[in-house]
Amino acid sequence: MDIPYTVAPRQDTGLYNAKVGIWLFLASEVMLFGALFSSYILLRVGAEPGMWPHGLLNIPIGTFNTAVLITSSVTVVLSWAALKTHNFGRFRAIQSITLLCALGFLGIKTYEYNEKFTHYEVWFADGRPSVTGHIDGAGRFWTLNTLADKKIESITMHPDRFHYRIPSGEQAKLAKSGTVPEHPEPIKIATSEIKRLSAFVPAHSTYFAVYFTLTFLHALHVFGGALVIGYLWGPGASMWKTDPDRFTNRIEVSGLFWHFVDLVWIFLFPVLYLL
Amino acid sequence: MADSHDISKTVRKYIIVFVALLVGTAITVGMYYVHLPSVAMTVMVAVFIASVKAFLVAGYFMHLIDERKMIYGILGSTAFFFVGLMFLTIWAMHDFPAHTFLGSHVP
Amino acid sequence: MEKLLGLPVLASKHGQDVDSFIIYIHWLMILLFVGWLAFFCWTLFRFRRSNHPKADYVGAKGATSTYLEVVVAIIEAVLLIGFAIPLWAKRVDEFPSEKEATVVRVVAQQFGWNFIYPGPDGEFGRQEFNLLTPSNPLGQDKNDPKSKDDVTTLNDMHVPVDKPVIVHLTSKDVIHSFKVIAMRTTQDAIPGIRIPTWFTPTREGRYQINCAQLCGNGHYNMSLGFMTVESAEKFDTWVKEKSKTGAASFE
Amino acid sequence: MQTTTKDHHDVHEHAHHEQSFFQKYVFSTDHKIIGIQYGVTALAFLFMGFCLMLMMRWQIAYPGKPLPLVGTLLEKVLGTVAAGGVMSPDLYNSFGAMHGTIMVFLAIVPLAFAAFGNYVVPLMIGAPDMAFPRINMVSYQCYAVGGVIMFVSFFIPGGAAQAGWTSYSPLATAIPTQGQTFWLVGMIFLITSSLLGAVNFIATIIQLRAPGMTWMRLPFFVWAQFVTGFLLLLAFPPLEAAGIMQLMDKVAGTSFFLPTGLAVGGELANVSGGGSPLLWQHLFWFLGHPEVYVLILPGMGIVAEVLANNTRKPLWGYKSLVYSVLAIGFISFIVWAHHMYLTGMGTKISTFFQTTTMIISIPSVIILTCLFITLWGGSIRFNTPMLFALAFLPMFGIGGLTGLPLGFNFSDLHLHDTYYVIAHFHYVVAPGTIFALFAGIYFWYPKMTGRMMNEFWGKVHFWLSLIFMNLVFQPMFAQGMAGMLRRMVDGGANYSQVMAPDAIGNLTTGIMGMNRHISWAAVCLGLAQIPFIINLFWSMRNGKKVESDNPWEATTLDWQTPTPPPHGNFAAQPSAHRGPYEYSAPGAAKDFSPQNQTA
Ligand code: HEA
Ligand code: HEA
Ligand code: CUA
Ligand SMILES: [Cu+2]
Repeated sequence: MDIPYTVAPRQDTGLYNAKVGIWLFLASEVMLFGALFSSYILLRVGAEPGMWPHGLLNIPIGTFNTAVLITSSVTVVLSWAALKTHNFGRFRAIQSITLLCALGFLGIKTYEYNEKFTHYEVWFADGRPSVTGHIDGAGRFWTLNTLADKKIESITMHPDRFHYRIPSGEQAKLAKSGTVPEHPEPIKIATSEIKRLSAFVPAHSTYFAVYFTLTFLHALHVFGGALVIGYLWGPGASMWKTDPDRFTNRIEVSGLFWHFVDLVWIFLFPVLYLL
Repeated sequence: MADSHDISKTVRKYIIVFVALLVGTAITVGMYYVHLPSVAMTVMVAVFIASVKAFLVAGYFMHLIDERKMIYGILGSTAFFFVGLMFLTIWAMHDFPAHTFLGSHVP
Repeated sequence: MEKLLGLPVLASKHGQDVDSFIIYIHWLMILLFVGWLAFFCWTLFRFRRSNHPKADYVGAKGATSTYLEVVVAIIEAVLLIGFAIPLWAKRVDEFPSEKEATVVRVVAQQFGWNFIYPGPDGEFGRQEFNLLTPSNPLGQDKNDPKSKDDVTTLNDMHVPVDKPVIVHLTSKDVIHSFKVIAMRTTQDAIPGIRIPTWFTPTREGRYQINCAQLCGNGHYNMSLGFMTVESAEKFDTWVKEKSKTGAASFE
Repeated sequence: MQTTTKDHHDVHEHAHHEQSFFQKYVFSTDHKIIGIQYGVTALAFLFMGFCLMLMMRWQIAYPGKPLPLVGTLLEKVLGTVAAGGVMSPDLYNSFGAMHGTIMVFLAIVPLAFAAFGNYVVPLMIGAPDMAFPRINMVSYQCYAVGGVIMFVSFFIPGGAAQAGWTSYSPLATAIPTQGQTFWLVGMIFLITSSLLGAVNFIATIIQLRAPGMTWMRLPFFVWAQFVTGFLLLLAFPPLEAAGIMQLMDKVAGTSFFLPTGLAVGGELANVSGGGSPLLWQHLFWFLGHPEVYVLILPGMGIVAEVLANNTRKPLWGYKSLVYSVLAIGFISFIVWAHHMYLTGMGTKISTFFQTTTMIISIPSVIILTCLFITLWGGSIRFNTPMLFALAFLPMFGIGGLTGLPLGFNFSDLHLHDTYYVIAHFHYVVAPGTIFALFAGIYFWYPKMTGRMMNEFWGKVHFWLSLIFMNLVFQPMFAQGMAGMLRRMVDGGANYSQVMAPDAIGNLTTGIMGMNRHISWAAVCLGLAQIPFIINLFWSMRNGKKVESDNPWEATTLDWQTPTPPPHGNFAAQPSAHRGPYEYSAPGAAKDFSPQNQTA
């Protein structure tokens, strides 16, 4: 006996096997990202008032990346539609855009990550307000230990215009009023004054912990999805000749996964970048 | 479904959804720059728009609009458990014995 | 029944409720278990193959089992609504007023118990864990005048008898759990959050404080903490004595 | 490549290739082989979990004394943590955590859900295989990798995880060794395995039911597996999320579960803070509670099958059973915080969780009641599988009933984290689930091998197991009631009257003495498994050959196949014409009417 309903839908459920499978898998994914989301909400609500970092991510780039992902989502569904009209060439063409978008998304994400790794915050031993900005000559991931290891006695910091303590509305007002210079004077900080030094890495704060964990997990999903779509676009496409219906189903199923990944981003973007 | 006329119609639908998604993104980002009066409102609008976008993706790209009962059942129970997880956890973290102090700054 | 269950010595007021409640539930359990077991054995005996070679397709008739299930549900509901919920509410909502109680702050750490008493002024000094250093293990704000007479001890807790004790419980490092068996009290000590619990000791003597939550390789050994329940006079002298030495060490 | 085709009853069978040993037994996609792979691996882990526990029990009974027989070996292999052959607290904590982890995630779940599920479910529903055979194989491989990681972690510097199977933060991250990292990575593999398995089972049951196999004609075991699949599918991901976060805390220095102002070892920890230790507990128990039903539901399913078969009558209240198991599935997602009653709970939230906990005990009562009443009017055969299945009932009864005092916040106050809890859940998982699994092994063994296991030694195994199980776990109730705490390296000696004679309420010498009795009973319990192990291997070659494909004269489809079932399972697509338990139907010629029998 062969396994039934691999291609044609079963009468009473109206579904073929892989479709049931992928939706079940997506249900578990909902719980995975849902748990992380819940954790985010909880940690955020429980944070000390005013201390939750915001406005530290690059919004134009994030917006662009959102558009890239949305585009890939529509191309996936269009490529499936192309197969439905038995137009294999069109499928290949459209799906290659999807793949480019996936690569683009990952590339941009890498760039964004890298930007964060050299952006620093300094907390002072005497308890005065911390400062964020860039440090002259600093590489990635420096901490107080790095300074000690390198025997650096003081650092020069180019502070950001506003610290994230200041609410974004306030920042806008201050910016308009012109009292705060666009590029504040660099400040020199002795290593002995520093209580803690951290780049915008996961260890920086629960905010960045959440940001990196969620976006990295999402990026892994993008990567996985791209692998599957790439396989079906390249070597896996030979199935179109032997079993076109099954191949179309595969495209549909991989597309469902891809849309889900897109859907997660639709929530991640405003929550992490804008709120 | 395989009917090519139908398909060209759905393709048009996909394009419309695509544009709607881009517009939604633009609104969300725009909202960030105009600064709504209160944080709560910002959150609400942002989550609302995200939900609409999610509905569009799930409904049209993922064909949930005309999917089978079985799938609705699976997703419905998932939604139930997800809400349970989130709601109950948050509730539990806000209901402690009287005179409990949260945070490391204690008077 | 207490004997049968082997409940340990009791030395607190609300503990009586705990014990009775445990006993009620065990009555229910024993009743159910013995009833079912008797039925079970009888059925096995009666319907063994040699005695009953041809099975009956329909089996048991009637709705007895439904009634039984309903009865179980009702008893559980009574235990829940009549006892468990109000009793717990009393534990966590109706604290005795701090004026009429002995208030102690307890800070657990690997592997011991720190106690802070407000001292003669009856008020605690400010505490903040970010101030914690090896020489200030409890993060007390030494500039706060109220901390001057605060009494701190390690593993040595004293409380007067027949007066409510309120314990504000937290931890410096990992999760511990403050348990005094004879007081029928248990409460986790969780870092980053301070939770109160209370009991009224009714019997003088020395009680060992158990750490009831796995807290590392010294968990079993976190047993040096003792609680001494003594007369009010003795307790007052103890606090005064301690407060003097405590204040001295602040200079 | 040579192909062979077999012809059975003129039906063209699926052509399959001659396979190498590796293809056939290691990289197999056949659900039966995968089921057996799971079964063998899980039994090995069951044995390992048992060995860990025996060493712990020695330490509890004779604190500080070198382990007999294995002490020197341990010292050689593990180094200073077992210096002088004595178990150090670190080692005890490792063994405790790993006993829990191995038993739950590597032994019982793979055996009950994956092994029996894989072997039996497709047969029962009349399917040729699982819906996604290749995913099935990957699922097993993930399980194996997870198991290897867990196993290897014993031998890294510092040893395996030490924070209990519950891995509460901040302890889990505060312990400086890397055991916890291994645990977390291992768990991620095990979770992946379970998720893939769950997707596969659910899809199989939804899609591959034979014609006529309507939902209400499914054997109860299949229902139990179906619900279990959903529990795994939806409860595991939050633990995966939590595991990822704890892993970040451990390796990337984040503070998901670390609050501000944390000071380990007297110095402020160098972390950002801002996290919440309770969040871990919520996410863990969100899985943790459904997980305990994952441990029990397949067992209940097996017991139901065996009972119906050996009473020779239908299950009583099939519909109630099905609805109850569905209800358990649903409600089990909203009771988790009853494991956290003493973390500090306000009235409202405590009321909610106490209420749901009491509600969920009702369907369990209904299930047990139905199974009991099934016996009434039967013609009961007392063979080995039946004995184990029968013993399951009161044993689960004890375990379940003792869940009630734990389920109320006010009584849990006294019982939390004592041996009462240990006794409660071991009664459900050890003489409960393990007995059900033994029943299953004795029951389906002839289907898998074509030979019966020895009845006499089976009965010896049963009686000895029953007696010693109770001797092990019954005294623990008394110990717990007296206030003896779990996870104590010295078995509570520090809180005994010996250590502090003047302290009121400390453990008496009587209570302490039980430690030794329990430990020796556990040794005997282990010895009682020898007849089983020998029987298992011996019967493979020497057992009595079955005379037909259906030696128990059962009705479900798993018995209507050739023995052992070939690749593809059925010679022709079977279809179901009746309910699953048509035993002793009035007017039928025999006392059983198989589901696929037409008239
Ligand atoms: C298979 C596993 C399993 C099962 C089925 C259950 C079932 C139940 N459990 Fe248990 N439980 C565990 C495994 C399980 N548990 C584990 C592993 C832990 C500890 C985890 C840890 O901390 O490490 C635990 C801990 C635990 C706690 C936390 C205790 C503490 O830490 O302080 C609580 C509290 O509510 C609880 C309650 C219950 C309840 C109310 C049920 C109910 O579902 C039970 C319902 C059943 C019945 C009510 C029985 C009905 C039977 C009859 C009426 C007939 C009886 C008569 C005869 C048979 C003759 N359990
Ligand atoms: C499914 C789960 C499961 C099972 C089956 C068991 C089985 C047993 N457990 Fe365990 N246990 C746990 C889950 C389980 N346990 C958990 C979760 C904890 C808490 C851990 C923590 O604190 O974090 C715990 C803790 C725990 C403790 C408390 C430790 C402490 O708190 O310090 C003790 C103490 O006695 C104990 C004892 C036993 C005993 C005697 C058995 C016996 O019943 C064992 C019976 C098994 C056998 C007799 C093996 C038979 C072997 C075979 C049949 C092999 C055949 C092999 C081949 C053919 C290859 N367990
Ligand atoms: Cu402290 Cu256990
Ligand atoms: Cu539970």
